[in-house]
Amino acid sequence: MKPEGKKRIWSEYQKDIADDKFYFVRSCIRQTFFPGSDTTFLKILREVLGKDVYENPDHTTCTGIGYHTEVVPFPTIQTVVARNFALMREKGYVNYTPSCVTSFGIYTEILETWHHFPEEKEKTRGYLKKATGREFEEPENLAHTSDVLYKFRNEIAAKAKYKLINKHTGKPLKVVDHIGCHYAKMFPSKGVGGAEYPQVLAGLVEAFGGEVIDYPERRHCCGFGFRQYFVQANRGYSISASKKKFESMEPFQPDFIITNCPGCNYFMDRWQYALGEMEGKTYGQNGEGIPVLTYEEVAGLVLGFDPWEMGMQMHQTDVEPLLRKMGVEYDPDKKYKGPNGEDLGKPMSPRFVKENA
Amino acid sequence: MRYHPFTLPFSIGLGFIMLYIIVMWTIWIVRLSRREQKIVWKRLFSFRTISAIWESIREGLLHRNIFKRNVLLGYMHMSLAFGWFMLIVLGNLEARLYPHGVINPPYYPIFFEFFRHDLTPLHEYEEIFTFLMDFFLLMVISGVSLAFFKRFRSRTLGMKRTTRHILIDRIAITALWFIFPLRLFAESVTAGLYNTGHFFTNFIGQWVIYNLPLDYLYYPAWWAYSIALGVFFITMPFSRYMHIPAEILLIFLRKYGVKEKESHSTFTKIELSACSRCGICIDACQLSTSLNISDTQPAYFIRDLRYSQPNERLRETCMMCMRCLEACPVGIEITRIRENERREHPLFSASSYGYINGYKYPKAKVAYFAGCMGHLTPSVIKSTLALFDAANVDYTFIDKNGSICCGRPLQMNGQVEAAKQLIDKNNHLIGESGAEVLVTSCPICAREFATSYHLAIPVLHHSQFLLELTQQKRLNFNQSGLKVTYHDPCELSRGLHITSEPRELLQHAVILSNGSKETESKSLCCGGSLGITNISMAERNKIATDTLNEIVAESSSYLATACPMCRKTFANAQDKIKVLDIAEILEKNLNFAPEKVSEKNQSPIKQQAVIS
Amino acid sequence: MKKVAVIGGGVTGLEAASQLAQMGYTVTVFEKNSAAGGHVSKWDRLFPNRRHSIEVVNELKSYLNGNPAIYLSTAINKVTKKDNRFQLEAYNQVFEADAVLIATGFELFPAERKEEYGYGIYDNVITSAELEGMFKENGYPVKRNGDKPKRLAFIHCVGSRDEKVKRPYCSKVCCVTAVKQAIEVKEAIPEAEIFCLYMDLRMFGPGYEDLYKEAQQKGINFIRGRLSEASELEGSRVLIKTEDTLSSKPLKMSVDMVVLMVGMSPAQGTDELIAALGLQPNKDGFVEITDYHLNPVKTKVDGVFAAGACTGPNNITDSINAARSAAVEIHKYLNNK
Amino acid sequence: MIDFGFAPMEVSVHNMDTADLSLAHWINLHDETFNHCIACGSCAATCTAGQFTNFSFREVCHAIRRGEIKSAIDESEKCMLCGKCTLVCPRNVNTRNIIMLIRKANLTFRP
Repeated sequence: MKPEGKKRIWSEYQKDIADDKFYFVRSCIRQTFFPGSDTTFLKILREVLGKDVYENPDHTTCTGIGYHTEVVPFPTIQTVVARNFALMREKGYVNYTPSCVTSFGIYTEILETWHHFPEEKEKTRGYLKKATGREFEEPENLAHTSDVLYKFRNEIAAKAKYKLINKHTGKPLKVVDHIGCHYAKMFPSKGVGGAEYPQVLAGLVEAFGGEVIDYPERRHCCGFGFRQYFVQANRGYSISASKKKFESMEPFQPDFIITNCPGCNYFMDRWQYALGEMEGKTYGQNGEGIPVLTYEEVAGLVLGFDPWEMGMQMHQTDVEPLLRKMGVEYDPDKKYKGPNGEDLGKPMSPRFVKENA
Repeated sequence: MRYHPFTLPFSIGLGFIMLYIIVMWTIWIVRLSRREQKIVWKRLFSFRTISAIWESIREGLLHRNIFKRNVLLGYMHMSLAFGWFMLIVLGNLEARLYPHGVINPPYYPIFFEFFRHDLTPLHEYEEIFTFLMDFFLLMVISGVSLAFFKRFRSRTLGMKRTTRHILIDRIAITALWFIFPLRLFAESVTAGLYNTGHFFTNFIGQWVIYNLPLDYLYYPAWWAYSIALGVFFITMPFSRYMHIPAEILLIFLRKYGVKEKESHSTFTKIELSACSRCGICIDACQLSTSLNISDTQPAYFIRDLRYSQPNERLRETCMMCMRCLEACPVGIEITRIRENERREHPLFSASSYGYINGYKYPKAKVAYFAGCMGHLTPSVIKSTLALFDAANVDYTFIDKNGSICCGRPLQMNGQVEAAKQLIDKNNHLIGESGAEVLVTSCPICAREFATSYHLAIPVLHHSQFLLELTQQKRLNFNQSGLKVTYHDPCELSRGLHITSEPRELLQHAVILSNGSKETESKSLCCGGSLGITNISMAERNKIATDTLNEIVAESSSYLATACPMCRKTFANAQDKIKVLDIAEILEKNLNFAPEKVSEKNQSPIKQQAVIS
Repeated sequence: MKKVAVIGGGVTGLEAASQLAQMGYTVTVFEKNSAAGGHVSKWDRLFPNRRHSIEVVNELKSYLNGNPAIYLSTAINKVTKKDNRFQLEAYNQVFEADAVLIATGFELFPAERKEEYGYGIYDNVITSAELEGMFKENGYPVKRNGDKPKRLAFIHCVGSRDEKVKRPYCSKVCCVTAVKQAIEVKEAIPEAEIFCLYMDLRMFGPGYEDLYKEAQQKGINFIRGRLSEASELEGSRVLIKTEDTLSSKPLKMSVDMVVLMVGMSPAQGTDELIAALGLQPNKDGFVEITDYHLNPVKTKVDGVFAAGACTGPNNITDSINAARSAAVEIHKYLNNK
Repeated sequence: MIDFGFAPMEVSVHNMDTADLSLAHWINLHDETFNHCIACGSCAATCTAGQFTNFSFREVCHAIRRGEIKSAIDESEKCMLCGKCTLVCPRNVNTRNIIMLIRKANLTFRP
């Protein structure tokens, strides 16, 4: 690997990311599966970096999953997106910051469509007016929440309590960065570092002292294709895709996986369990799984946030091996305790993927 | 004196070989199948026996077939076989002229010159006998000299290549070559001492008496002669010379109708032993003449099969063109044996072709079958059908929508179980089509249909059918005056013995001119052979061009052939001469008689083909 | 004595200059690099007979004996036409000529533009031109760590027949070059396993198809399919993925070295050079010729001719032919003036 | 093991790193024309067996080059050995010989 080559490519794919006044938009599935990540994002931006982040309770889904499964027609999704844009302008914000990669892809696609086919935008204007009476303007800046953390990676690193370094060996942790397909594969120029060698998470990992490993299937989909996962008969395709990735990364012995996409995070986390139960196969070290973290969780850990407060016990693939490697101070007993110390109940353990080995 | 110890080596050898022959003949005859034994007994006292005796003399002693090939080579074989035979016969007669009477020990006539010198003949013909004995000895010696000469200059005897022999053959042949010079020497020494010889032995004896110490050589010479005979007899059963007794049995059995079956049999064992490895098959083989592959011919293949197992290369490196079969002076069914040997190595299972089950041929009266190769030469099909149309034949092109292979290629390669599936299917489908006659322009198919199928209808090559139509005046041709060389396809000429029909047919339209004697049953293979897989296309092309160079007369405008594969092979190999099928040439020169055309116009119903 | 200016000192420029000088014109060759010979001088051996390219270059250079004269390291910035006379500007100098031959040749496709192939990023992804350099230097290819590669893949059509990188045309020479190089690698490293990933094998010239068959005989494997992406494995091996289109199935394999058969791109600066004359590039970016059949060296502007790879991908034979053709056309033009 | 009602699929990719090319090498050793194929498909187009079934000599050879030995050997049995392909092959690939070699491989190479 020639680092200078990668840097040259990265230099060609840098994008404008706003530095304050973010209009935050949630991901449908992540706030359910990893709600702590959204909270962590807000906490980092507001409390650590002192930024203004506005979250509007009236905003809705982008309907991306419905759109990609051909349930929602294109005029409909354009109108829904236009409504969300309108809500932002109504609150006086111009920097649209979705936390979902599929949404980010949808917004990018629709903005590009409007750019090339202004008549679509005009039609949408009419639909929105008719449906809600609202007017909308395009955001001035569209950045995914991982873009925002990427932008502030050095500020975060400067305040870090921990580094992505193995406490026992002193070597950088080996990290697999997985970028959601819809982040840059459709519009490479809209992603930090482009589509082939994305920098958005690699930049974070390197800023935090870790080492990104480049494994053959790094560009491969996590397996969550909507049409694959949502139809049970097709789920074999879904898990095959994940398996292909795990098999490809396994020889590199990654310490954890970082993703910037809610679906990827969920699938790479849960499918390790499913593959373990189906085939008895685990991909991490010592029979463990490979922990799969969101970028906010990684940033939060680095900043010294409490893992359980960030909801990291919600991962099906246990994160404790990573916490120990990083030397994070945490209380194992609080793992399944609520904020007020109440018992949340411990989930059943997987039979094959070892926990807390 | 009627005994001397030097006769022992000979006597032991003779005893051994006689016993061996009796035992082997008995074993072979006993092991023939019950049916074969039955026909042998039935036909034993018939003209066939006389015919077999004559053939034994003709081929076993006089070697007529070899004479036909090359006079000098024929003489060489004849002088050895017939000369020796005469020495034995005359020696026996001569010995009986002397006082010891009619009953002699077996060695006595052989070494008679040794025993004779102190005897007085009882007969006035002594002079003639001694002359004859010298004469035939001279004949044999001349044969031995030729055989020796042949080792170095085989071309003089019409053989480009001779067989490379194995050790046991070398020992036997050396013994054989020594027998007669030693006999000559022993008899000459005796003649020198006792003047018992005639023009030859006396002459040499006189020379010897002045140059060599005869007294010392007298006994050693007779010992050496006897030992040479003994060695020859002992080695005979294990060497090529087993062919002498085996060939005699073979000739008789063949006359009685015993032949090769679909797998190796006792008869095969006799045939294998009857091969003298004379090597005539090597020159007959185009793999040798064109490609320098000179170690897989029957002489070697049969040898290996007799002693053990021929290897894969030996088994497979043969075009199955049957030229060796045609050339073999012993008439061994070489190609059949090779095919049977290939059958021992099945590579395809008996369930390979399930996919043809749903296929059907259309209803037909005269069924025309182009075959696989025919489909590669559409112009042949077109011309053939145009001729059928012109003759108002009510035909159906039954494999217009695709042939099922006739099975011959598989069969030639020993894949008999696989071939059977195709044969059964085709057999059934042709029967189902209701055809009254099956015409094909492919000799490969024709041979397979005629020999491996059990069709209740006549199978004709298109040359036969077209000739018949011409003879019935249903086809007329203009004589173009063009000169054409006709090439006999292997499967048609040697396989089906169809050589005159194509010629007769062609002569209606062109003038035939052949540039070679290698024609009809001796015709050269085009090299396209389906019987071989392990030669390259470049090698096939070499065979094709060599064949064309040999057979095409300079004046010829076209090469005519009667096989789509030959046609394609020749055409692919060169650009010099245009290659056409008989049907194509005929169609070019078709003459529509005016009355014929009007008849056709009047009656739209086509006439039914009448085929005897 | 009429003057002809030849812009470009590669095979086309040198050959045309030599022919024109023999016809009695005063010829000046302008070469922007410090040595004449163009791309060919960087090559080790040439298809189809694997002649050393230095022979060709030296022969062409030997013509430079005063007339034609050559200015090295002299890039012409602008050409203008005034009353049938041309003025060529280079730095601070101005040259005059009665006719101009554009022979600016081509540039190799910048392989890093196919990002997914990892050129410039992975250790052992190189271009065909770099492989020639290795042949020149060592006689065999070397990995970045100095070892000989044991398994190589040649990727055809890199920057050719690819609308994604705006090179929709065929560069003509890469197929046969790949086959030639594959044979050379096999001869240098007999145990090497070599794969050529091709779209079509365009073996149009004399002896090219023979070279292809020779490669097949030497056991070089041909896989029909375009490289989709390359990834680096441990040990700086490269995993390549393609579709094996002959069996309609994806195919992957790891190799020690990937050689990208970079195509011919229009030379940078030629557009600007000819713009002042009112000439435009054709749709592929090469100098536009007015008559591709009957006069393949003539441009829209009288007195301006173009030959060789500046008009589109060419092999050496094509370039030499075009150069001679240009010499004849220039002669006709100058005599009829 | 839990049955979730779905499972990872068989990988449908030619992996040239693990492909068993022993048969390809063996055939090439016995008949170098095996390598001369340019995948034009003349053989399959003219094939007598190919009229009735999807047998393709080109595909059989290709499968061998990709290490799919078993399917290639199984498929080769559909050949009728008629020899049309040998006559049409523009690269003079000795097709029948290769079929015979594959059939022989059935006895020794079959995994």
